[in-house]
Amino acid sequence: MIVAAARALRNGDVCFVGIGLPSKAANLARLTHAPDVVLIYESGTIGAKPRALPLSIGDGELAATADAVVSIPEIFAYWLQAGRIDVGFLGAAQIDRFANLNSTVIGDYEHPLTRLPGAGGAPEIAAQAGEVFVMLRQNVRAFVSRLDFITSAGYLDGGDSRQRLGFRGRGPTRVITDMGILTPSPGDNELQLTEMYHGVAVADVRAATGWPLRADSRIRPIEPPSPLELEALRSLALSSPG
Amino acid sequence: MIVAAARALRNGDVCFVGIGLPSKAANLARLTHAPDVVLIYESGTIGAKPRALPLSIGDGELAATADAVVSIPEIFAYWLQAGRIDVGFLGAAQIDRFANLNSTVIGDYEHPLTRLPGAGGAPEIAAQAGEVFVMLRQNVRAFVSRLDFITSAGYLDGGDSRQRLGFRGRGPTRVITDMGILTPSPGDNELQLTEMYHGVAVADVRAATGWPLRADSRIRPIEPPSPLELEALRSLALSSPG
Amino acid sequence: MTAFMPLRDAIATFVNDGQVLALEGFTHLIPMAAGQEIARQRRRGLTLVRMTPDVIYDQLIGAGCATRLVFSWGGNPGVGSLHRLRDAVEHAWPQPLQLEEYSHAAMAAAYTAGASGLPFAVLRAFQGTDLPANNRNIRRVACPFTGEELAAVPALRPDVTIIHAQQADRVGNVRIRGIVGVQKEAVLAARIAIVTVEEIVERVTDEMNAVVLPSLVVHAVCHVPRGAYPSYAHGWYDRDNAFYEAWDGIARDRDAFARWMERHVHATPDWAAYLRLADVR
Amino acid sequence: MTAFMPLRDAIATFVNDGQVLALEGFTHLIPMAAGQEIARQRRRGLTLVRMTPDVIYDQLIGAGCATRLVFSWGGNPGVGSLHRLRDAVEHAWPQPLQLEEYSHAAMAAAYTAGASGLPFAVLRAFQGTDLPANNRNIRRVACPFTGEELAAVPALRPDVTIIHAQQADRVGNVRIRGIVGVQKEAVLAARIAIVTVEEIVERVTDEMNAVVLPSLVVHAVCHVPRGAYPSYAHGWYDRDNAFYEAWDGIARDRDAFARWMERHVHATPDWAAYLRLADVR
Repeated sequence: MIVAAARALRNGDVCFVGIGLPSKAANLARLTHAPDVVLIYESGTIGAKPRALPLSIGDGELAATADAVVSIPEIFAYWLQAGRIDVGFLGAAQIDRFANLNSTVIGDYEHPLTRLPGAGGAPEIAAQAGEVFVMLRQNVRAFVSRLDFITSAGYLDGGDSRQRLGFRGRGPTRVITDMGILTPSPGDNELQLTEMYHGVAVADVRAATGWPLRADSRIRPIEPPSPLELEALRSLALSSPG
Repeated sequence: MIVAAARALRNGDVCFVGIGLPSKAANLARLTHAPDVVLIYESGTIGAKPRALPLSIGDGELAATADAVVSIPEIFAYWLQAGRIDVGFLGAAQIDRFANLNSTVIGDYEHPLTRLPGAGGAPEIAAQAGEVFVMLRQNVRAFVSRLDFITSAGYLDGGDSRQRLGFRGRGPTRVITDMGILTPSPGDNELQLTEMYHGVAVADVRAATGWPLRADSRIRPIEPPSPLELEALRSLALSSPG
Repeated sequence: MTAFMPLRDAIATFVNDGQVLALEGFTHLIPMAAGQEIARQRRRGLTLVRMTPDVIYDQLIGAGCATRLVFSWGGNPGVGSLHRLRDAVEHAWPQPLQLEEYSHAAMAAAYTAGASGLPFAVLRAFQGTDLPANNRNIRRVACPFTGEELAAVPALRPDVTIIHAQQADRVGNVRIRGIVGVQKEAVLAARIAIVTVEEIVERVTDEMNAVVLPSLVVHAVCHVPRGAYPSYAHGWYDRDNAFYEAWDGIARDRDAFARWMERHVHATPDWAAYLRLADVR
Repeated sequence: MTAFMPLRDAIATFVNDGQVLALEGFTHLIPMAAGQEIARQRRRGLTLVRMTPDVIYDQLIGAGCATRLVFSWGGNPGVGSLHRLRDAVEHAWPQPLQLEEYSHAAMAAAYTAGASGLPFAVLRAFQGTDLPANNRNIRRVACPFTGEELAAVPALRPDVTIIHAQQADRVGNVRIRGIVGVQKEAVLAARIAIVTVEEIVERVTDEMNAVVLPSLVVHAVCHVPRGAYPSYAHGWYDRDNAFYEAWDGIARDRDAFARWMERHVHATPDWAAYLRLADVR
């Protein structure tokens, strides 16, 4: 999952990175095929080159290795809103068939079953990054037919409904899960399964999805991690505390 | 004139200072009765304590002696607009009886007789500083009955016309000239002569004013510079290049 | 203009029941000691403002100090939920907590507007999301040149902002190093600013262009070494990740939380005593 | 992403006739060499943007490079008038110059909006003045919360912004020390940014929280020692006040100005040759 996400980054991409899986993937890319990828963390560090994986988004290692450390208002106004981000990574608690995301609440907003952390930087990353990679473990609790709350817009009701709102960014171009990769179908932008890891069957993925999942007629296999990728992953993990 | 302006500052006042006479006056105050006056130059230096008089508003001496150096957007938004300035100093090419100021153009805007430098920070200093001290040499070319252009608002048409626009600052509370000091009359806010230097007669001041100037029935004399003030002025001048 | 005083006195003097309070610090330099002192002094009815309420607000919410929360992301970073926050929202325990919810971009813009003396901030935000439907302080404004519709949020103007910094000087100028977050704007947006610091030095002006808050805008400075623990202070000490993980267990249970607060906050006279009890060095 | 090239090539590559150009630097770090190179290459029909057009724009206007000026204060600081600017406005010599006139606060806000990707900026400005009547880009917008009317100006978005800085590193990160003015915002608001520097060093990241423009937003770096002369570069050299005074005499007379430009700009191949001719050390 991390390796698949890392591979999707092009060398030189400017990435808006959150902590956890996205940070791992982006740093893996930086240590392998994309040495010139530029990592921007929402804490205000631009061009961070952490030697160990940071545990929080405001880790001192990020500031110490950055080209510049700027304020939070600047990161969101001068960088994200100004359209300087190529790729934004997002996670969420729930995703629907049009790649809309919920990280706010399960149940009713006023009387929630589960209160989630909330939006953070996500709504504007989803709107303004050139494109968005979503990283999410695939199961029926997460891949639902209807979100309780839209925290971040994917393709909304599908078709050109996103386009009509005049977003800067193209939206989620791939959803990377622990089973494979989903991408928006040409035309209506409903997610379809286009890539899978070895040993996963389409039926498995469908069983882990809360709506009748489309599958591409020619699903591509995802190559297993190369020795180089495994080594880079290990070196990142080893040098990290905890 | 410089001494009279310096005396008007209270210890602890936060002053927005332009180059030239205001900078001299504010630094004189700082070296005499108001050691805790805080000087803010629009170039972004907060708490500058120049040892020599700066020649430009962005002099290196200001940055080197400041408590903080911030950007121009911050100086105008976070400091002036936010209402953190007690006293703003302004000069101008022309002033009218309600202390409105012109530093933009003599003649018609589209076809000017004399194009002046323009607004700079003045319109917002005039609007947002707690009060404004105007410093201007008094003669009929400068003290005119009608401005060709209002660059900075004083009391507009007099009376409560300033108040009605909802300005943050009180406006010009004194106009310090080389002949004396003019202050707004209670009620209609028309300038009247309230203080004069020794050796100046009311008739002299009226002759240097382009409208029938009101004079207070009890004009106070302005004390000549004290030895301490003269010495401080000399030390500032001596240590300055040019 | 800046008063130097013990943290206890600063909270007693400036922080009152019912106020709007912002404690800022984005992962770095979180003013934990100040938050705990507010709980120790049992303030009530507070509106708590903070982009990322984490352990510091979990304690205040669980202790019943807050009735309203203005925020954009409320979790225990790298660990999971804030259980006291969730218990308040999901079960109104120990009392109901009203939410005013934004995104990071909007909170940052709202503080900037507050610092700038403007009544509102304009930004591109919230398109296609359910947030505006649940927060009537998210509105729209049209560009008078292009006609484009943008989001508008009201300026944040806390009664009191509290931050932690590495250094203050004897005049009250405050120096922040490393990740600066939204602290400058939060201070400038507030009526009163309190700064806890690791160290008080003679002068902080040695390097130009650092983030310095002039003493003009700093009402109180309190010398509180390790005042950001378990968050970190760049150049002083690291984040204690183990504490954040341990908090998950403490805060998950109402009784365990109450016992922890009693022992660590109410039974200790101040932050130094708390650090000794918690064996933080 | 950053190209390293001689100033001549950078101007030839990125600066075209008819563009909107901003050269910023508030008294400090004025990109004089770049301005002069634009005159040397005889660009035409430029819209020049700058808070404080001073000698640098007086040359470009007098040389007939500009048809429009966006500004807030146009004088020779501490000396008096810009005679070439006045001649253009008062007598349309050498050609008419259209003015779009603001205040400093509005220009700063307009650059900030440009840097932020917003179409306009909101500020409190221009109340009771004649500026809005003479600039239809000064409009009003109502706060959607309080109803208060504020000023609105369109974002500044230059085709090219040029600044001068003390240092760039080999990656293209740029470091500014001392008075920073509006340079960061002017760079971020532009489509293309060119930076002339005193020095190119290995890495500029030694101190955190300095004003650093990441190489990402820097399209070209040109090594131009003394490139801000007669303005100054903090830590490198002082302002040459005598030049500003001398300029008053040069620019006052059309022929004297034309002779000066011919000899110092057009008859010299580059900035280094100009500095030798002018005996600047």
